[in-house]
Amino acid sequence: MRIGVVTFPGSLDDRDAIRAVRLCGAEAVSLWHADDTLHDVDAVILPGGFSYGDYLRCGAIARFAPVMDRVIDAATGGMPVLGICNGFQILCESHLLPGALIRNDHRLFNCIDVRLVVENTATPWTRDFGRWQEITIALKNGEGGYVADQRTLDMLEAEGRVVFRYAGSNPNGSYNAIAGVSNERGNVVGLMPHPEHCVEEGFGPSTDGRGFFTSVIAALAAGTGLEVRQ
Amino acid sequence: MSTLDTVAHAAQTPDVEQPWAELGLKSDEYANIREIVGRRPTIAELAMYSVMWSEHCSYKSSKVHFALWGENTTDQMREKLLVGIGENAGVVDIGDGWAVTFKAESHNHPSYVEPYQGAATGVGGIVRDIMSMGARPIAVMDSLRFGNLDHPDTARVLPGVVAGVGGYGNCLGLPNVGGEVVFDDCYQGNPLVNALCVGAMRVEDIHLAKATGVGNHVVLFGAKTGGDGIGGVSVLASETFDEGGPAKRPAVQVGDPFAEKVLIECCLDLYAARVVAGIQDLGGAGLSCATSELASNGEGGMRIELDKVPLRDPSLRPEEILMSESQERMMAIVEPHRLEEFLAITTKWDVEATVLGEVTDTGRLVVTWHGEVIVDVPPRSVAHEGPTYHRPLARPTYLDVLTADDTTDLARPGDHDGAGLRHALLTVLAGPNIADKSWVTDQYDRYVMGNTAMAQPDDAGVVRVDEFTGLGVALATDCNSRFCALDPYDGAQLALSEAYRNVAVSGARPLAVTDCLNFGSPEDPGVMWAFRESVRALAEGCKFLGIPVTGGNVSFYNQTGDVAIHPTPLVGVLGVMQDVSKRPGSGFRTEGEHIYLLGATRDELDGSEWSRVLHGHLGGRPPQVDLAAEMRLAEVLVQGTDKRVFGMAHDLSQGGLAIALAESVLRHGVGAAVSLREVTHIWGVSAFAALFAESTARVLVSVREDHERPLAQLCAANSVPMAHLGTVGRPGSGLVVQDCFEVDLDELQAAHTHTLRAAFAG
Amino acid sequence: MGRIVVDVMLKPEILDPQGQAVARALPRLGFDHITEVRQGKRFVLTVDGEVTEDDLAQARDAAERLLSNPVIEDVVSVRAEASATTGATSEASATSGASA
Amino acid sequence: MGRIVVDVMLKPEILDPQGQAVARALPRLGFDHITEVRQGKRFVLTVDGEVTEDDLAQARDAAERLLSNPVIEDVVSVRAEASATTGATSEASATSGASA
Ligand SMILES: Nc1ncnc2c1ncn2[C@@H]1O[C@H](COP(=O)(O)OP(=O)(O)O)[C@@H](O)[C@H]1O
Ligand SMILES: [Mg+2]
Repeated sequence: MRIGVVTFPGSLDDRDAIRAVRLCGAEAVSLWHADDTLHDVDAVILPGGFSYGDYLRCGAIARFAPVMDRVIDAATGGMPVLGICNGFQILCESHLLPGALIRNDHRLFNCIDVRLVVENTATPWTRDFGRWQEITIALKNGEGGYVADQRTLDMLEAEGRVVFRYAGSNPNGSYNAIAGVSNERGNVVGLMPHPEHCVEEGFGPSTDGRGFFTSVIAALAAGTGLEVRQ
Repeated sequence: MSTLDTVAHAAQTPDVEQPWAELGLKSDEYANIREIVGRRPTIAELAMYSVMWSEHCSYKSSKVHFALWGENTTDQMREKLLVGIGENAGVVDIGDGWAVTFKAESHNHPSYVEPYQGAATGVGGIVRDIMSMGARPIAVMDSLRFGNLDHPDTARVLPGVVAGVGGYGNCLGLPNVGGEVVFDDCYQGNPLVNALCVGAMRVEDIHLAKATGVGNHVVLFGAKTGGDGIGGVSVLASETFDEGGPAKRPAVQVGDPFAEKVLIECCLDLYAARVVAGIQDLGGAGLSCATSELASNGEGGMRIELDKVPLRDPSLRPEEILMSESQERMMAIVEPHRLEEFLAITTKWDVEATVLGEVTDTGRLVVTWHGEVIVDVPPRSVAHEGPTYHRPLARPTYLDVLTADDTTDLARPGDHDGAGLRHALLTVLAGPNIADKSWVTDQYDRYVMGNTAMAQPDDAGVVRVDEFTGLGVALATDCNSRFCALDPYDGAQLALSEAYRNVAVSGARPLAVTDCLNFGSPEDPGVMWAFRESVRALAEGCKFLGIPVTGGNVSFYNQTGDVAIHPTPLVGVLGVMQDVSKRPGSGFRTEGEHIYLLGATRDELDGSEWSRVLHGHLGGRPPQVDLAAEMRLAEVLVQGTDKRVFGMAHDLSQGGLAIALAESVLRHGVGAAVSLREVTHIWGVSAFAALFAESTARVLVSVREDHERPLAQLCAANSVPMAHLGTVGRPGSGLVVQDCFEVDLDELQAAHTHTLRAAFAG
Repeated sequence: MGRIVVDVMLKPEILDPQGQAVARALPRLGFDHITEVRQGKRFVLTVDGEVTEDDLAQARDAAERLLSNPVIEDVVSVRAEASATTGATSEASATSGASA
Repeated sequence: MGRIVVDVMLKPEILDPQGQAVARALPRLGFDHITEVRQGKRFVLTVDGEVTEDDLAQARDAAERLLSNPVIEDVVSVRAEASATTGATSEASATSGASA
């Protein structure tokens, strides 16, 4: 099982994502932003960080990296893709996921532990969770407010594509307290909180993040999402 | 068009008036420069000497006192010291082939002028110092001091500084694992922004700032050079016969953390490829500093073509280029046969790199501008042989008055005044210096890199260095400047004690020290005396504790008019831990565990947080320094942590036992029921003193019942006194002090969290 | 050297926390006329020589594809700067006493 | 409802990492005419009724004191918006085909 983690200039949590993949039992493969191949990976993670300094808009410049053309092709073909924080922003800028992330409503960067409700367990990234299970994951960003127009929000709600919702208070003014969403097919998932910081006892607020990585490994083993192996 | 002031021209025009005074040079310093170069200096030379001989770069007022560091460093202390004072940062051996480097630096004045950029570039600068040792930076800390919380200028400065520290550090992907936020009227107009960075590397990867190897290339890489930070030297423009008048030069530097992040990764690739023979960051004094220090530390000579420097602003004049403090730049020495490989790596990271010149053995630093020589000087004279002052020292007489005005006459709640004690607890807990700092620290990423075992609000930052063994380091920075105001010697040793204790309480063995000495004007004999006392105290204290000072920073002129800040010798202690996952953490967690107070309590309330918050008082003598007790206590803490004896451990400092208990309850929302009986009985103090005295060498610990015996044995073996306090309560319960008072969790929480949020939210 | 100015604003229906914060701060400073604030971005693009129609076309395209995100933002204007030679300063003086 | 537009840019001598990042991305997208990019802020302030001289004076003052940081930024323009009633869209259509 090969899971790729893309490094853009300014990616920060790429090494953490690689560690999480490894600890959960898959082979982690480093992908470089300038690559034009995905090196035969079975799934891709776009990690957190400040790609290109988050200048202009978060994810706006990374979206045009050569590797993103391959990621977009693969995602369209059904490969599991997970965007964490900056990765989520890149997926939105690439229009692989609907909506956008804007400055937190309190306008501050915020590093806190949040509780999330897992509302959709049909994606390859969430199948090891129970539906409505509450998990604790680290959140850290300045631009984590999820926004979309009403039609999009209605569609996401109706189609069960809100994968994670903040439990308790809304930490950043996200519309409908949305923490993460999926594409229509479910293979592409993005969220603002950081599961890769929650995989080791003693380092991070919980080990609830393991479920993301064990899920995709199980999904790949079961043959889901292998349609477009590159 | 303007005339270029070349060396040849300078030789022919010895009598030209030069603006040495405006550049901050004294007449004898200027005369000295003329003597060194054997003629009048060129404008470019004058620029170099003036910045390099400034207080900030040359340590001209402090240097004479630094002999104390060396005199107080024993061979045993040197054992773990791989690189000592004098390099960009000290390096210590932490075992298993790993080395760590750490250092603190001030960015006080720039942060007052432009809080966001000032603080941001402060972080950027110290991170480059760490990078230049060959290390990967692994964490940062920030110690911040502001004026009164309610002063409008604090509302201007603090949010900007915090956003700047966070904005830069977060974007670099360095976890922020600790620091301080202190409010005191003495910092009004002179806020302090001290940043610390720690880095890790394999021992064999240590790099030094040396230009060795005649014929090796001198390569400048990173951001383009702009006019940053040279506003102050615009006086030079008038000297350059410029017709259009000086262009505008910004006095503030603006940081680009993204560029620095890329530079970090690029440097690490360069180190891994072993293509760097010497390296230096560009910080204060920019190219003047980097070229002269590299040359001076190496073969002694260098030749630079200054016109090759890539510019952001083409109107910059050569002397301005030499002084520019543009951020995110590094200078490397590269062997000719490695250059291609070097440039391939910089290209991969899209980092601009330019060969500026070469290393020579001429003993001269020669700088040319389009083929004409504009600088020709001995580099040592610029970098290391600047002026040295023996400034007058005098113990200020007001200290006698201050010492006499102790706390004995302040009204204290009696032993049976439960309401009074309760009120004192809640008031101190809500005081700006004790109050919850999460409004600040939530703006810092503490998780990035995935190696943070402990961070705010615990006592020290703990980060893993080796993922496979769990080997890691703990770091704490401290300084209670109220104690320093009362007695600079004891105050400095109390800062050292506290940082040392904070490292030990997290389970790490203290290993090395950095400092950042923030003072008023060195021209004030009272300030200079306090400075000398502080250095002596730290040097002697470190010798006693057996941990060397590996480096640091001095910031003078932190004063408004003739009123200086309190002496603020910030101390950073680094400790090492074989398995960071064993750290106990600072909060109660497990119901039924037994709570003990380790260490001796005395009736020491002078300079305390209680005297400040309830009485607005500062006077008397600081608490007794007891370094031997700190060492014995540390032994208990380190061994106990290794044996997993403790459920939690939290040190006592400002606000004493009362605040340590409240913080331990608040940490995880788990209460405690305690009695002061043993403490008051053993130490013969009142309930009030038991709660609020700030005696040192004390910690609060909790242990499971089956660990009480091992704890008692450890304490006995190390002669550390212990007193039983009570037991940990249920989750959600509050603090019960038997026969005294009770406070439920919500009320504790409200008192603790309201202060900063009310001041800065919205 | 010619300059092209591109203005981008958040769509009216998208929350603007920065504008809101400014609006909240105004009354405290004694500014009571202003009822709402929206904060957007202004890009100044420099091209070699005079601004041509071709440059403008390229700028418009860049504005749509990179400088704005159509999900949340509108490009409200792409135009050659009035006096192209001296840049920002000239624009400041061309408008009504910005530095009152 | 009247609108006042305030434009704020970084001073020309101050490093603009954002503008730089955009400038570096442009050629990759095939935009090769643009040699430099500076990114600033554009505020749209709404006032009740028509924009008066008094409103403009207040806006100028706010621009200097709150909307810009004089250490690193310049207020390059404070002006009433051309067609005040329909806001952003009208300005867009007043200029040359922003949404090309
Ligand atoms: N207060 C201090 N205590 C110990 N060493 C100091 C102190 N101040 C400066 N130093 C040391 O003196 C040397 C020169 O300091 P500095 O100029 O700040 O270094 P850099 O050039 O890397 O900024 C460094 O090795 C630094 O660690
Ligand atoms: Mg240095």
